Amino acid sequence: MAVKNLIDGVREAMREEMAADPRVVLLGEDVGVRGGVFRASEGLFGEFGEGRVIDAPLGESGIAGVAIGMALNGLRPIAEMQFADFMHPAFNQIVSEAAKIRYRSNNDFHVPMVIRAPFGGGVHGALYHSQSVEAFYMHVPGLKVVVPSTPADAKGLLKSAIRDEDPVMYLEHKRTYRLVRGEIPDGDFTVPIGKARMVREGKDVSIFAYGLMAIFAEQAAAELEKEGISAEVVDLRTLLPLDREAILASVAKTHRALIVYEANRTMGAGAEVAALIAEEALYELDAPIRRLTGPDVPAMPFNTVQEENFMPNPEKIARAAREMLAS
Amino acid sequence: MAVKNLIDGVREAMREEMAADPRVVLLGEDVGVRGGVFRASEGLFGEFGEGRVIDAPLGESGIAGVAIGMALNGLRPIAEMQFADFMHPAFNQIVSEAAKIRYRSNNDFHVPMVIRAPFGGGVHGALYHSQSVEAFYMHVPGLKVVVPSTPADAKGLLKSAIRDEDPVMYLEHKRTYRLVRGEIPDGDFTVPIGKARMVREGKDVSIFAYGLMAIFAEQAAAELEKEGISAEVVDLRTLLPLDREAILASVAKTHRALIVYEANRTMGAGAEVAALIAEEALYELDAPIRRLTGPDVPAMPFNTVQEENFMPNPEKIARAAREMLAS
Amino acid sequence: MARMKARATAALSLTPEAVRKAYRDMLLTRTIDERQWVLNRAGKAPFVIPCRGHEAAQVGWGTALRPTDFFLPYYRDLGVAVSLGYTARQAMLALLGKREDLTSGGRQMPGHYGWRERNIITGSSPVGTQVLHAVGIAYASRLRGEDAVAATALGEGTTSQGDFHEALNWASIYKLPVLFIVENNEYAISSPTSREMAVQDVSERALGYGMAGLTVDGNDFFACHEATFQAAERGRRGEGPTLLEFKTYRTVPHSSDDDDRTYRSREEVEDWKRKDPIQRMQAHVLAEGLLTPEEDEALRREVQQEVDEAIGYAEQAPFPTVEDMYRHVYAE
Amino acid sequence: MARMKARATAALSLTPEAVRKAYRDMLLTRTIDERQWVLNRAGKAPFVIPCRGHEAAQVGWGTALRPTDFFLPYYRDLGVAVSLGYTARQAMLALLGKREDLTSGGRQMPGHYGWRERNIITGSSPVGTQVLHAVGIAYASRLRGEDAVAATALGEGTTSQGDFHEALNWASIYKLPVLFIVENNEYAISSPTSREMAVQDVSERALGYGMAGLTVDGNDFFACHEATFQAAERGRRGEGPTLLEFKTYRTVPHSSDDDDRTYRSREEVEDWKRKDPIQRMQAHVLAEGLLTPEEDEALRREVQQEVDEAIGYAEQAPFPTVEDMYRHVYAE
Ligand SMILES: Cc1ncc(C[n+]2csc(CCOP(=O)(O)OP(=O)(O)O)c2C)c(N)n1
Ligand SMILES: Cc1ncc(C[n+]2csc(CCOP(=O)(O)OP(=O)(O)O)c2C)c(N)n1
Ligand SMILES: [Mg+2]
Ligand SMILES: [Mg+2]
Repeated sequence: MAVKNLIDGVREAMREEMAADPRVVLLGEDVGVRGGVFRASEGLFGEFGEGRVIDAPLGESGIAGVAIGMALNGLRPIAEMQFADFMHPAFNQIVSEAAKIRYRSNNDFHVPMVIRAPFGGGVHGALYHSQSVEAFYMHVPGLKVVVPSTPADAKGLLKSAIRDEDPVMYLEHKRTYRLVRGEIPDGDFTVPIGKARMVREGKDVSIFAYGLMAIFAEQAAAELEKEGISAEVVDLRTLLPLDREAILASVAKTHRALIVYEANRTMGAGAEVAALIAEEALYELDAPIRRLTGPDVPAMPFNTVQEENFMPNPEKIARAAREMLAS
Repeated sequence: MAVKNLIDGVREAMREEMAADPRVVLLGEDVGVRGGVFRASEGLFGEFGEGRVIDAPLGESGIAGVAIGMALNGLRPIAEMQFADFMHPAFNQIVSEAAKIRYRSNNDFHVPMVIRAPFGGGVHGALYHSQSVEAFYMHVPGLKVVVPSTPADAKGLLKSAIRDEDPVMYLEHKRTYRLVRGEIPDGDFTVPIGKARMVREGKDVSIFAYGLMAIFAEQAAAELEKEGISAEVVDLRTLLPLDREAILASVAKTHRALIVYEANRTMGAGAEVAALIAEEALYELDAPIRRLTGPDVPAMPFNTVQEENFMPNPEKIARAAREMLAS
Repeated sequence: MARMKARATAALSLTPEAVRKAYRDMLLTRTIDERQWVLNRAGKAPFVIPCRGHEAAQVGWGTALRPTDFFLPYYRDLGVAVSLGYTARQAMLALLGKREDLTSGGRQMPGHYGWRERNIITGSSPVGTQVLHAVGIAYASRLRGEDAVAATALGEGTTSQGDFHEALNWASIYKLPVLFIVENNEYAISSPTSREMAVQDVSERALGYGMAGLTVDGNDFFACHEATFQAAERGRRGEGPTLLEFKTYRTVPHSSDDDDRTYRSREEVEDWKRKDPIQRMQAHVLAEGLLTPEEDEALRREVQQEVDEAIGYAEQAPFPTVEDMYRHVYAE
Repeated sequence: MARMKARATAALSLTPEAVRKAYRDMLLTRTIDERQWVLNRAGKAPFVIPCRGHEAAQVGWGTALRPTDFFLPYYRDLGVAVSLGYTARQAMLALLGKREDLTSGGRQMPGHYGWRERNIITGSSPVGTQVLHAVGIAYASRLRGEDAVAATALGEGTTSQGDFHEALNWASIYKLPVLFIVENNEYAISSPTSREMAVQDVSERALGYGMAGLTVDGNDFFACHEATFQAAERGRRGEGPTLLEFKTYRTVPHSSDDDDRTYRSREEVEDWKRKDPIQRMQAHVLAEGLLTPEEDEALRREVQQEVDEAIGYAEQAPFPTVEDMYRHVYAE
């Protein structure tokens, strides 16, 4: 077991799966000789050749559509979108095609593919290199949506995604790539899609988060502990399907739900989490549900002042938890 | 005042606004000589000519992108998407461009445009002519999302949308086009964007709905009344921004919230309504929030049996309300 | 690469048996199509997307490839499906949304083909998406060292979509064996070709991709068959993709919901009806002695009976169940 | 329409004053660019998108149009902005995300131009979207009977996007006065032109649209200027859009986050550095006696000072406020 970066988990999962299964291919802009603009695929071009590590022409609909075709004909493509913000041109291929092919063909066809994309802010990426796009895809049955927050999960979840028989949106918070370090177990292992991760048990308030926000929530919980507040942190990890049992069990224990996400507030992932709790565990609640989120402005500004203000962070999370307990 | 179809309200709004303001143009597939596949623009080509009623080449990204350019240069385009299902290729132009132009230019530019699209099922349209897409756009600050459910609202809201200085997604439930009839006031009038419509006051349960579902909710309420149940029906009408005051006021009155939508359940519009209530009016609730929705399957099947089962209807709504009161 | 124009006169490779089968496929396609329309007008079928006029083009390309090749037809391609073994019964089951419909179990609108066993790839309604799938399919086959070709069809209006461009670009950069077959029927619903492109022929679009492009008489079965065959051979030899344009016409409205009198003259439609591809094929088989007039008559009766039987069967067939609706969202 | 190749030798219409101004614009562009890079390496600027090597192309097309025309540059087009009056101070304010940044109030990454007063239309990062906006803009002007041209620029890699196709198709169908200006620098980040298209020249892409296409030496200011001017005149005369390809090279990495040694040789880069457009322009102004060597020296010092001053100003300038972040989502 060695301590590694989150992006190492991504790279190792791809390398091992490609080595183990000749059907696995990677395609995207600059994934070949360049090894990806974040270097997620560094070394793969040399190892597996240009037939399997494919520098795509600049067009996301093309990348998604070609990947679907590959998946329909026996391959297991990993399609990289250079930034989640640039996935929007592929929306039709993902929503109309990848998500619906099994259903519309009554199980005659299916599309085992992964779409990987770096999302999220805090890197001076401004409006178009900071977006969180997970919410759009959570409304699309037929897809799965996964967000890792530790190096081990990055690797284990990506392996599960590659082996999955259905299309998986695998979203990597770009700020976590080299910020989040941790041990990755040696050898082959997977982390199941659909199961939340109990980051830390607590009894006063449940904090639900994912990606970078799960890391921040953990930091906030450590801070809160010093003040005598016991916060439970649940890393959702899979956003579609949500781990309903884990969410409801935690609320039944703490009776308070704080949901943290960086995306625009309205109709962000936490709206569904809140709705789920309000439907299934209303009588468990000792306080109103609270969402701590990015604001409802079109996207994250470039300048430091506003970018910092846009992002939730450990201090804001701790403050929100305190307020929930005080009320 | 004359009794008309909902689609007449759409057509009249376009005709009157085009007659009053030379900046208003209509573009889309088959909107010209054909008058639109639903005949929403019948007669406009003859009246305003091919310069202002523009048969676009077959491509939704093109239609949206060209409309944005027109709006940037002094026109007020109405871009018709033939079916909401076919708007997905325009997702990038709508989300990255239309929604963000004012913000990213710090108010130097803005895009007064309307995107009109027929959505919803119940017409044997199958997977790709039945989709509800409103939820995707509710997560996009910079846009407004409007859904009329009466002929008068169709006209008044569309006029407001055309006169709005920002991009408005104007979604027309295609089943309501000729099903829903009602009086349209004579002369020029508008209905404000952002305000819900109180369809019917009640005290036992609030039913929040929009589009065809608002019509069905009204029918359910009439049925419930016979049983002595007083249901309040609120037609949300604008989904972005939601009319928070109207929603919270209604919950404060009835203490029960039933949210009805036809879209896929997870992350549908009602998730945000539920989250709002759970955050702002939790202590008002006498029963868990309930959502009555389309199922989480990729889209509506063609065959009669499954299509009927997919759609919420007045009976299902009444049953859900009864259950909420019984519990 | 210069644009080529060609009009093959006959496909030397076709046996008399193959020509008779193609003629029968065209007849069956036409008969199904006509009867579906009647069922719609009788209120029994909610929606029909006809192929009338396209039969030569469709059966032409559907019969020119190998079972190991891949077929990505579009919603109008009943003739392609029929040429690959799709029966009248199946067409009628799909029309009525019945459980036994092999393309989708009654989930999709009629005309949305898909049949894994025959390498017919499932299609959707948003136009043009399948064109990219064909590219990925061809890539996968080549990666495995197989010589399969991926053939996809679309209307000329659909060439305006961004996906069309991205697909042709990919296929030409990677020199993949993809056939892009445009059934040019002069209209995209109401939109004439002049509102979809500023070139005369769709095949000119090939030029910007360094790709071979060919315009073919789409009402001539032999020309369509031969052009497809040759383009597939080029693809197999590693010479890259081809853009094939089959010029034809749909002699009926776009769909059962359309009224084509709003956008085109009756004279124009009548003109094209006189160029009917089936009459032309009939004249050929009779002139070449491939069928006697009596055999032709018998064949037509046989086809009619097949369609009658199919309608009866489909009308009796059960709908899918409510429980079925929840299945196959993900692997089970 | 046949593809044309042209290399204009000089724009007869340019006055000595105009040439001197263009030379100064190019120098200023280069100097801003170099200093931004230095600021980035010093840790003072989070992100730089350079234009080095593109100055002739950019100032060439930026100066060839009228103030009433519309400009839709892309992120690399500092030279276009400078030629339209964008100052070093503005560039540095944007670089550091300061409130006074006129393009976005510090909201966008540097290089995202937009200036209503000068008809520079706000741009975004997703490549190719602006190409469609240009079409709509040209349509609107023509509908009002105005003779404005809309000129938009993009990289050669961006021609692979679906939006590029849809835009060229629209513009050619409606014969709109749009100039599609491709600054072909041989790479889309790491992707060489051969991985973006199967044709030699981007201008060949015009053929599929029945559009005029022209390949120009993008390091020759005069050729770029003249080609743009002529294409704009064609557009104004109602002869439709033009696809212009300016062949050039970026002599530095794609952005401050890129490492171009992973995908191209140092020899190739050095070769292109020898074709530097600014040295070429300098040689011209000296040879033609438009400036003496002393005047040239003085001009360079002046430009350096301007950039020094700009950096000092921008560093002192305030950031936007937190409250500002919530503004301008909708009309207020
Ligand atoms: C993305 C998308 N936009 C719009 C439609 C609606 N639509 C269905 S068929 C059609 C016209 C297609 O014309 P063409 O490609 O020429 O094929 P044809 O129907 O003439 O065979 C349109 C606009 C659609 N199905 N998909
Ligand atoms: C839609 C989209 N996809 C991907 C990117 C990431 N990206 C930024 S620049 C670039 C390469 C563009 O190359 P080209 O068009 O040749 O322009 P150049 O940068 O060479 O001037 C890419 C892939 C993007 N900005 N937008
Ligand atoms: Mg057509
Ligand atoms: Mg380039």
